[in-house]
Amino acid sequence: MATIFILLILPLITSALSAWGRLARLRYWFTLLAGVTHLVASLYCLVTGINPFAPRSWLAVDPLAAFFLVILSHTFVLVTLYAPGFLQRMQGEEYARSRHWFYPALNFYLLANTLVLMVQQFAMIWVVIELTTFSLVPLMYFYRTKASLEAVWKYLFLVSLGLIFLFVGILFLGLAGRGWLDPSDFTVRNMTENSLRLDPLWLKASFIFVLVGLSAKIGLAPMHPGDVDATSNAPAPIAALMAGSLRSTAIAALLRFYQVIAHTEVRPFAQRLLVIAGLLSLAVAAVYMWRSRNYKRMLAYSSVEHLGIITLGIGIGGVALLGALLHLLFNSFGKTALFFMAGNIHQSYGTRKIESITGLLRRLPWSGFVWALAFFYIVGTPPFGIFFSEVLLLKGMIHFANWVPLVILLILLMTIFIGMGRSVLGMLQTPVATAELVPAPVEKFNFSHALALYAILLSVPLALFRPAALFDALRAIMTALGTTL
Amino acid sequence: MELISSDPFSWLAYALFFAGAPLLTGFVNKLKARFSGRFGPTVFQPYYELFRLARKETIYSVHAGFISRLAPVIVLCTAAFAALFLPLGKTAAITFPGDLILFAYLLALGRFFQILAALDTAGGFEGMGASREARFAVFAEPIFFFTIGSLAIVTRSYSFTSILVGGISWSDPSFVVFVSVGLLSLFFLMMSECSRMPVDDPNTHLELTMIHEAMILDASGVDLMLYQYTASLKFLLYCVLAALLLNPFGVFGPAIGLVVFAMTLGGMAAGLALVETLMARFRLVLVPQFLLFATAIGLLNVLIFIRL
Amino acid sequence: MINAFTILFCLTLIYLAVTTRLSTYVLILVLQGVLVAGVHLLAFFDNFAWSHLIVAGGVLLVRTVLIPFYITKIIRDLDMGHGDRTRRYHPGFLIQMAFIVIGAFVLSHQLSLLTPQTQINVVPFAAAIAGIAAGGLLIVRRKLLLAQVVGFLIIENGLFLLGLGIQSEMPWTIELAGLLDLFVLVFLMGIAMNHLKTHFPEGESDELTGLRD
Amino acid sequence: MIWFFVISLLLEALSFVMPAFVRESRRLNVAVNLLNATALLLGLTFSLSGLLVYQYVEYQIELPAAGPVVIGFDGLSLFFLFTFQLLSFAASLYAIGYLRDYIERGFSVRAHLSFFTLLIVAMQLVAILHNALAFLIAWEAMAVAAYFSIVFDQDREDVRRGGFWYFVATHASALLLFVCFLTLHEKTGSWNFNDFASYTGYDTQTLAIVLLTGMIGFGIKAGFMPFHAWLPNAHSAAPTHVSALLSAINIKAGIYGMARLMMILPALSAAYGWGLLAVSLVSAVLGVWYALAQHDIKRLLAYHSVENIGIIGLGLSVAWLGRCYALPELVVLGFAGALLHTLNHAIFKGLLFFGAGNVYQRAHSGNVENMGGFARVLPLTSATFLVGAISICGLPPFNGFASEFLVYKSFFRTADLLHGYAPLAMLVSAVGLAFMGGLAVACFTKLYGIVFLGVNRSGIAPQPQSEPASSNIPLLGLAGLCALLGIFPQIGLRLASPALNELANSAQAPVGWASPLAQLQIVFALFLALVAICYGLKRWWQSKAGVRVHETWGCGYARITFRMQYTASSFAEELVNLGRPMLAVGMKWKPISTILPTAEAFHSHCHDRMENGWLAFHGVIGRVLALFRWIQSGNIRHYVLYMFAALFFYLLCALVWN
Repeated sequence: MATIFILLILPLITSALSAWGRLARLRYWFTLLAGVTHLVASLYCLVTGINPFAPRSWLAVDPLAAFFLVILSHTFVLVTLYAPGFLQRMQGEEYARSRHWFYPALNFYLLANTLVLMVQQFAMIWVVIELTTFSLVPLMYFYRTKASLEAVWKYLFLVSLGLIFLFVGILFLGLAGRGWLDPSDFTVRNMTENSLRLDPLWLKASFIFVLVGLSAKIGLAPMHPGDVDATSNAPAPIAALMAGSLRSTAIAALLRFYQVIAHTEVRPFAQRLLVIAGLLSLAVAAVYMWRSRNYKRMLAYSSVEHLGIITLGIGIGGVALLGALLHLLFNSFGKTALFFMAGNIHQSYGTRKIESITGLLRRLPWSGFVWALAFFYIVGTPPFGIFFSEVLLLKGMIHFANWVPLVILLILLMTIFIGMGRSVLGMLQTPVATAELVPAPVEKFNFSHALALYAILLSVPLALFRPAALFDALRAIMTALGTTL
Repeated sequence: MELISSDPFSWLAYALFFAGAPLLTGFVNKLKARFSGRFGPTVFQPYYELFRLARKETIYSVHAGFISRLAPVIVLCTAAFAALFLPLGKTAAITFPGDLILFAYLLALGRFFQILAALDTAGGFEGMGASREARFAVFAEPIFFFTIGSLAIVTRSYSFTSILVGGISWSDPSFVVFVSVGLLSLFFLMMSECSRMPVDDPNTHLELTMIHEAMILDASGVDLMLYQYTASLKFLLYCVLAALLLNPFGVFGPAIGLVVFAMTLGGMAAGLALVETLMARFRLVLVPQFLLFATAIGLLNVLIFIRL
Repeated sequence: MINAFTILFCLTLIYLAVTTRLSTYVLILVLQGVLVAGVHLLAFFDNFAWSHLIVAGGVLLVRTVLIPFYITKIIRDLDMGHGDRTRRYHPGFLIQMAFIVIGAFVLSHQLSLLTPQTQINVVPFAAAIAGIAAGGLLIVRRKLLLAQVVGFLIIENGLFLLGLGIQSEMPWTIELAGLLDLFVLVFLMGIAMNHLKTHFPEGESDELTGLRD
Repeated sequence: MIWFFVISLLLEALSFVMPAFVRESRRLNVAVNLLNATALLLGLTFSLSGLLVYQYVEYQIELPAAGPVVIGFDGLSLFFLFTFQLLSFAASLYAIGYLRDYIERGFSVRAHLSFFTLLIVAMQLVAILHNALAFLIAWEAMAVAAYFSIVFDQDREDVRRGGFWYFVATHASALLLFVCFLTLHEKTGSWNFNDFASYTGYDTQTLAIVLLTGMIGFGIKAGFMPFHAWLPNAHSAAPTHVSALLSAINIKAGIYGMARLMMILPALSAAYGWGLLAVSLVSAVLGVWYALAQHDIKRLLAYHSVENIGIIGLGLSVAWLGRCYALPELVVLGFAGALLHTLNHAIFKGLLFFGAGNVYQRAHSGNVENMGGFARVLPLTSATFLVGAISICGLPPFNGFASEFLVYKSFFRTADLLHGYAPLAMLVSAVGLAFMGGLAVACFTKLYGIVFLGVNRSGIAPQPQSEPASSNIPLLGLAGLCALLGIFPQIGLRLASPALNELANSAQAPVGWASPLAQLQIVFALFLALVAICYGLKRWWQSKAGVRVHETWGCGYARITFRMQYTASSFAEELVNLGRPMLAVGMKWKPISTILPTAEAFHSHCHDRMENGWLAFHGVIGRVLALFRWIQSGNIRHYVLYMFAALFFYLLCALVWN
């Protein structure tokens, strides 16, 4: 019972409390409290694997939910820890209203995402995901500039339109179960148990609408523009939050539907769709990372790329699915680190254009070092985590001998490596063209670097020593998704 | 196959070989003079040249360093050592499988040092000679390897003695064609290596025309003597190699072997003298084509024979 | 009776293609809200339950009163009553809309033949598909931001009809939650519109092209 | 003995961390490099004793991600470990002197030194790890460490570009190796090389994939011709001690990989052997031809690495043919030639780069055109550079000749044992090798003559400066090794014999195959004795006949100036023009137009056709990707259209695919 309280009700209370003006100073501590307890609770659920809710209720914490809850709360805690450093840099008067609504929206975001992960009733998924979008609007509109307004409008409009298609998909899923399905028990468990009685044609139609609907939220091509604009114009902590946890929540929703069709004969079709969507996103990411002018947009496209890899992994199935799940976890680490450093760079240089960032290592030695380390992390250099998840992905592809996607994947990964490498390493090393009149103070090691380094280095033991707790949960998820390792 | 041959008879042959080197050059100059209607200097004129130089004082350039002092010795030793591989007696002085590779690379070492010595003097003309020598030497090695290499592959043996003494079986007529074509490309090789007429004019001192002479322009006294002697030694080396190739009986076989060997040597010298009197020097740009022609013959030769 | 209402719904869609004035858009929204609520009531007339009334009442309240009223308030504040008069009237929109409606009916008919065991009633299903496609077309064709919001709401109505068309009867709590969601969404879009007005006076989607690579 | 190696690794780990503690650059430079040197000395004793008294030793570390990680010290690994440690030892010593100059100019060496140490450690790990995943990890770590060591002088744009090219090439090779090892892992279920070797169920398709991706992956790293474009830029960008490491041993990691693949996999088809032969021949001949046309010392030496890799490739291809036709003697000969040339090349290439480094520090530019007369200023460097130059051309007394001799021998033995067109192919490759030898002689006479001999071409005679002791030791040591391994090639073979026994269990090969090398020793001894006697006689005779020093004889022309000397481009101009189709020489000069012409400038640059090919390919990718930039058009109506289009596309797929 306590876990339900921590997971659901506590974030609601803390968001209400932090909204209340008088307790302004404690606002940060409420959020941190909610985040840390949420993390502990979800780790507890992950390790023990118990489901605190009643067996037939609309909410449940199955292994899939537990794993994604850990990702959500871990990213949330990192962002909350980074937030005060960011906020006290934003002391300007025009940010007063945004600062006021920052923490309440953050807590509400935690609540909304937890709901999405735990909801079992399909019809509710659409409503709850809509909530996550609402929670993000004030956070994204932090800078109140023309660009962030445009980004918020586009994100709101496109994602809501996507969710309407999701609802159409849900209706078709209900239609597929015509005859025996009683609407009040339209839950994941019920549908998976008698998934063989579903009508394949409507199942196929429903998966198509669900994929198109959710890919606006996940950021898969060709519905990625809204998401890319939002991530690149949001402030650094929020961009990290979106890249790290929001997309994995959307992937969790997609996996819910995939869970249903995993045992039916529609599955090969769904896998082929996912492979196409994955490769398309990789291609789009390659197009825009080859000659990128703005490093935040480059990171946004890097998220599109990694989500493309994850979808590809799910589409391939088998070991690649395990690789995809691991990739989700490690991607959240990498993205938080990258966006934190992007925040530091943006705060020190004041611009997002890559060519005006020169002599990064001389001006911000620590941020530059962690920025380079995060680049090597995200590109998949060993011994960091992404390398191992990509090994599993490639192993899966070779096991199922689909050579064409493999060749395309390798070519696109190479193109992205060249594009991103040129920008990142260029930023690090190009000498300062004209020596500044007043040399900026050389940066000291501060808390944001510690956070980013922690996130990156955490992936090494996880990938190398494969802790049993995590991998048992992953195997449980795999069996739920109908793939035996 | 024991390394150093101990039969005194071959040591005598080598003594004769080293002593007689300038004689062949003198003989060729004599023939050239005769063909162009002049009486010409005595056949022993090169010997007098060498003794005169030996007594002279050696002058080194201000810029010359250790290389200029060491190079003449290395050039001489490499040529002399390479000569020891040729089977003048029953077997060569030094034989081991693969000595034809060492033969070629020893000559390359000599050339390496001679070019460096030329560059050491910081003079314009020596640099010109060095650059031309380096350019034409590049084509010399392929010709050598085509002829001797194909012989080695055909006779399945890898040292001069085993190829030249026992290897060539004269009974098979196609073999005669193979050897004679090989001889022709060796003749071209000799013209380029020993800087004879069509490639380089041995007795000119016009700055822009000479190659070998330009490299030793700054040499004097004992160094110049060593260089001159080595030039004539290399000339004899190639003629003997060609003669051994053509001589089925082995130099110290029955008496007739010696006569045939002397006759082929004379023939080669006469042929060269004839070529030198009749032809002028090629333009430098054409020399690579001339040498590539020799390589082409070698390639065709090998193709014909191996297809057989 | 349901078929009559859905046919009326398709007529409003076609009328949509003709007008460019925002006030008529709001009128169409109100009309569609009423039609949809009517269809909802009629669909479940036989097994009557209080929940249907509550849902129908909620639909009427949100779709016909709250949202249109809010949109007219936005139009009045940002004096966008004129609509985008700049564009000369072009028949292409009408032809595409007609093509969509006809296509929807043909598709729905084929689908009902293809999957007999799920007996979808053809006309509401066709109207739903037409609604969704028409909303999409409106968003793509019209430049005004508010027109795009209206297109969004038309898709929403089509969606609601789809729910009725295939008689998948959702628990009423979810229906109401959906409606609440929709209202909050429109409310947020309203707030965004005010802010947009300050930065983008024209209120046209073509001005919003700052973020491109 | 393994403790020696473990201690050396620990010491290197310590020197990796040391820059964090010691702040002051000068002391740090000496401390780190000396620590590395001592650690490598320990490592050397381990690998040398491992090679001499050979016994296969294997250790296992349990790593959940990669299964049991096997660290095996078999003949091949020990041989390459020995080569890597030897050159790293020399490079560390040399780095002390070389970096002192940079430190005085205000460069911070802290990051550079730790990456340099990481590079040394990663290379050693690559040689000894027998687990594919661990091998890949060490491979990428080597790539990252090498990248950051190259990009030391960051302010120069060509250094950054060269470093980035290197990094892209190694990443591409890593991706290919991914596929290669994963296919093997997929088939055999384990990551260890001996499981790959013992598995017999390979079907031809998997073998073809593994071989192609593996050979191309390792080929890119080794620098075979079509993939060599990154090599000259990276080696000329790096500081000398790093480019020495890169050129001497880093590319050998590719050769090690190829040899390991050949050991693991059953001989598939001879086509691979002939393919490798062709590629190696092209790499060798074109490599040296491009080197001839270069004006920068380091680029010239880098192209020579491509040439020597070609020679090693020739040896490997003969070994591969031997495996295909089940002729163990050929396998032994091929591998002996390849391994010996790997060791020899590592030694003399390192020597040449150190010499070039000393010259570079005096002339402050790599351009050969305005150098000359350095022999007087750097006597020791010029002597050792001469030894290096002679051995790289494969000329007799030094070690280059011994390995090329073995390669020739393998050619002729193949011509004997194989029939059909094999003899012709072997003869052509022997002639190719000879032709390349001639080109190498031309190239190195040009380099040595222009840089060290004659008078300085820039008019300012370089001022004599003391050569730091720490850089003399590696120079003398390596030159001594060149002589030692040249005159006594048996030593080299003795080091390679454990590897050869495993590669082809050479017990079956006829015993006499190594006998000519023994005879070479005696022949060389005789030759050196003859040279010494003649030189003594000449000096004695000259002292009697009198020696004088006077101005160079310019055929009577009195006022000879330094500008009359032959320059590098004029020396090699004719030969470079001969290679016209492959070597594009771009010339930029204004023809004299006015009657009283003012200053004129002439600039000629030989650009590498394949490098231009890769740059053009890079441009094409850019243009193709630019075609799709319209996706992010900024207009929301397009995005909605994309959504509906995607929906329509997927529905279409549903209809088509069911």
